[in-house]
Amino acid sequence: MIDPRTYIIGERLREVKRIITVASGKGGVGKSLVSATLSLLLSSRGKEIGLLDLDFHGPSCHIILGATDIEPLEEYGIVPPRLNGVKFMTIAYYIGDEPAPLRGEEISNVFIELLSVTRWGKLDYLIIDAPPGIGDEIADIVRLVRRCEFILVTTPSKLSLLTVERTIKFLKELRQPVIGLIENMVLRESGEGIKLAEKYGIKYLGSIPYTVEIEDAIGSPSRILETVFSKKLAEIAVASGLL
Amino acid sequence: MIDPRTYIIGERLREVKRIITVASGKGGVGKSLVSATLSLLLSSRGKEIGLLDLDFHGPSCHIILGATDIEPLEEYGIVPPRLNGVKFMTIAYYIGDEPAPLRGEEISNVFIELLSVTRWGKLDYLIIDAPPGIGDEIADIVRLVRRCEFILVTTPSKLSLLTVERTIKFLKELRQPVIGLIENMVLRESGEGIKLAEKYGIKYLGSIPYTVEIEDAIGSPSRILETVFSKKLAEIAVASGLL
Amino acid sequence: MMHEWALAEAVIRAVEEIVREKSGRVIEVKVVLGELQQVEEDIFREAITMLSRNTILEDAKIVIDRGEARFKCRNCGFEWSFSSLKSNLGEEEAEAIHFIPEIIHVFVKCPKCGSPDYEVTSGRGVWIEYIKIEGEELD
Amino acid sequence: MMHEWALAEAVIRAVEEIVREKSGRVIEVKVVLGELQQVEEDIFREAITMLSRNTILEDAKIVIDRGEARFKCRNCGFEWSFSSLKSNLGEEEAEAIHFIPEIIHVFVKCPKCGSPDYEVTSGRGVWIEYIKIEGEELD
Ligand SMILES: Nc1ncnc2c1ncn2[C@@H]1O[C@H](COP(=O)(O)OP(=O)(O)O)[C@@H](O)[C@H]1O
Ligand SMILES: Nc1ncnc2c1ncn2[C@@H]1O[C@H](COP(=O)(O)OP(=O)(O)O)[C@@H](O)[C@H]1O
Ligand SMILES: [Mg+2]
Ligand SMILES: [Mg+2]
Ligand SMILES: [Mg+2]
Ligand SMILES: [Mg+2]
Ligand code: NI
Ligand code: NI
Ligand SMILES: [Zn+2]
Ligand SMILES: [Zn+2]
Repeated sequence: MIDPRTYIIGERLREVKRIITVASGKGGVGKSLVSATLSLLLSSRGKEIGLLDLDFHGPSCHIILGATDIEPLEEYGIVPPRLNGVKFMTIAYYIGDEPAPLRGEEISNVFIELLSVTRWGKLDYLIIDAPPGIGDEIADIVRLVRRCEFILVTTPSKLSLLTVERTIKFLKELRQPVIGLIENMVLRESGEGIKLAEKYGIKYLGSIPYTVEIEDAIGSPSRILETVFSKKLAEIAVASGLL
Repeated sequence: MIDPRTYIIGERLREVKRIITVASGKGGVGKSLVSATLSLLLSSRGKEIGLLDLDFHGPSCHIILGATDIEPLEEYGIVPPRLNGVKFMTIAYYIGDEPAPLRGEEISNVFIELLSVTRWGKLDYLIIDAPPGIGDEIADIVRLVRRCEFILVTTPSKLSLLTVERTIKFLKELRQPVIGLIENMVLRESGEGIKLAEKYGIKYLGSIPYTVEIEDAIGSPSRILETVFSKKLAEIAVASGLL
Repeated sequence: MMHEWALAEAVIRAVEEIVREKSGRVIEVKVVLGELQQVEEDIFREAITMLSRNTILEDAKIVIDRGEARFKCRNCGFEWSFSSLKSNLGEEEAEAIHFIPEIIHVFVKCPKCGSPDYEVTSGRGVWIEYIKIEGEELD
Repeated sequence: MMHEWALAEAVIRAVEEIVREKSGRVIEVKVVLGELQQVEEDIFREAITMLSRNTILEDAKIVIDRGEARFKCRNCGFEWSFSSLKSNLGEEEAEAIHFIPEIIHVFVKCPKCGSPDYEVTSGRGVWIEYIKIEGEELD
């Protein structure tokens, strides 16, 4: 028995210049907010962007972007709809508000299915919003996409830093390129994020302050782009060479 | 081929009066901080407590509790060491600071192995700190432990509430008892947590304020017990009938 | 439902890659369409035929078979088949499963115990059962 | 390493549960000790013997076999065996794997490509291969 799907993934991503996965290992550090906002930012500066939400248990990008009333087009595959210019793909189109209680292998299968039928077309960047975890979550992205670069997100908390450190070690073992580390939800600068980046020879991309007003902006791309969160992320995009 | 391990799990948990899983679906909402602090609190009030950290990708309870220099005893199985009175079991004893890049089925296997060889002895409560996710993460606990009760944790953010809502639906499908919902990291009362609890006929156990000083208390059980976080959680333990 | 083309394209690409280092001509390919994904056989066959032109599959015989979809509950052990519940699925639901077969877990629970924690033991998606090339069979 | 007792206890409990509804006497049980977990056969056998007293396994023959541990890389497809790398494991590492075989992923990488993303295809832990009761064989 041969699974034909993995053979077509390279072709589906052929016109995508760079593939960037926003990962952490730790949950709740702002991966989704960074992924969605970065997509909006890059798109607003003229880049052609795709955004793929890979958190099947807790998809969030559609909430952040306020994606209602859009759905993918079926045309020799699946064509992701555009939202504020961003070509956006999520499992939420198919599951709505219901839980998708998928197990490890099933999650891999959904990921393969999405990669093999989604027609992204020409993109400057495909941004992948990773779920928490460092097993299937990251190993599958590495194994199936094959040419990912990673942006890592942490908070200044020990609990986050120590998990992100495990993720960094894991990515090193897998010999994956890391663009750099973002320290998010910073209340006071502690220097811990910088230390972690230095320890592993990774670029420290900058810190984003804890931004109370972000909660009210969720669901509205235009308001998100006006937050301090977005302004700091724009500087980080420049520091990372993405803009 | 018959896997003998699952047959002994009931016996291993025979003298455990109640098994309480702290879950969410969402990451970074404070599951680990709630699990560890609740264990300390209940233990300090005279209850016999076990704490099992099930987040194999990002184990956190050993950091919160400052567990260094302890390791399990091998005695007709594995006897968890005590920390401030709490019998504490974690994969961190075995992996240290290294990443454990386990896939779905492997995670199930580690969980089964731990359940089948750990000798908890007599406990009033076994507290299980669940990882983020609503697939294997929760399904395995339900399938293997068979008599769990759940405490759910959310933050006031839409992104958390909507994921926790999926988890509630999933637990209802699995017909699992839910003790109630804790709203954590509250900056201003919004009423959203209460609304979610009411919508699903779940008890709202109370809210815990965003507590800046918690970060410096991490690693020191005695300092954790002095925080507002811990004081509010003690009230919640009473409201839940655990104290 | 035209994403059948994307699946057909995957099959052709897979055969091309797999036989790349072989010298023989491709004689026959057997593809199984898992019942769960409800792939439309006519469209799929048409797509395969069109897309095979000027490829090494041009003259190959394409055998298409249906694979029964079956499930087994991890909670109570009950086993059942897709055909026993097909009629209960709404159009939107069937469409979602057509794109991502695992979505079945969202809409269908174990008929015996109600659990969503069950395994799809067979008939999930599209598979190549074998590729016959001159003097050899790959599977 | 005395947690062999806990594993032996699991085997006995499993056999008891499985044959509960059968009427025949248990004649023979075959247990496979997966190489990866490095279960000490002497201690395990002693535990089984002691724990069998006054159970339905009291007079049963216990056959104990070793199962070879093998691995397959998900990245490059390379396959290898545990015996080829055993000597490279430190004592602490071997002990961790003894308790939780999956911990191997932390210490051992694919010998060909260095990836930690590989599968333990056989020889993980302790398995019951069959239970022979009068007139029947269960597996
Ligand atoms: N800089 C920030 N300031 C304030 N809140 C933030 C910030 N970054 C993220 N958040 C909030 O933190 C929570 C977790 O963010 P999310 O993007 O869902 O994380 P993840 O995807 O890593 O789980 C969300 O409620 C989000 O709105
Ligand atoms: N009430 C609170 N106030 C301030 N910080 C908190 C609070 N609860 C949790 N945190 C912090 O939030 C982060 C996530 O908590 P954690 O317990 O690791 O969540 P989870 O286990 O759900 O991933 C940690 O850095 C923790 O210290
Ligand atoms: Mg997210
Ligand atoms: Mg945690
Ligand atoms: Mg539709
Ligand atoms: Mg030791
Ligand atoms: Ni279709
Ligand atoms: Ni031992
Ligand atoms: Zn069932
Ligand atoms: Zn390899």
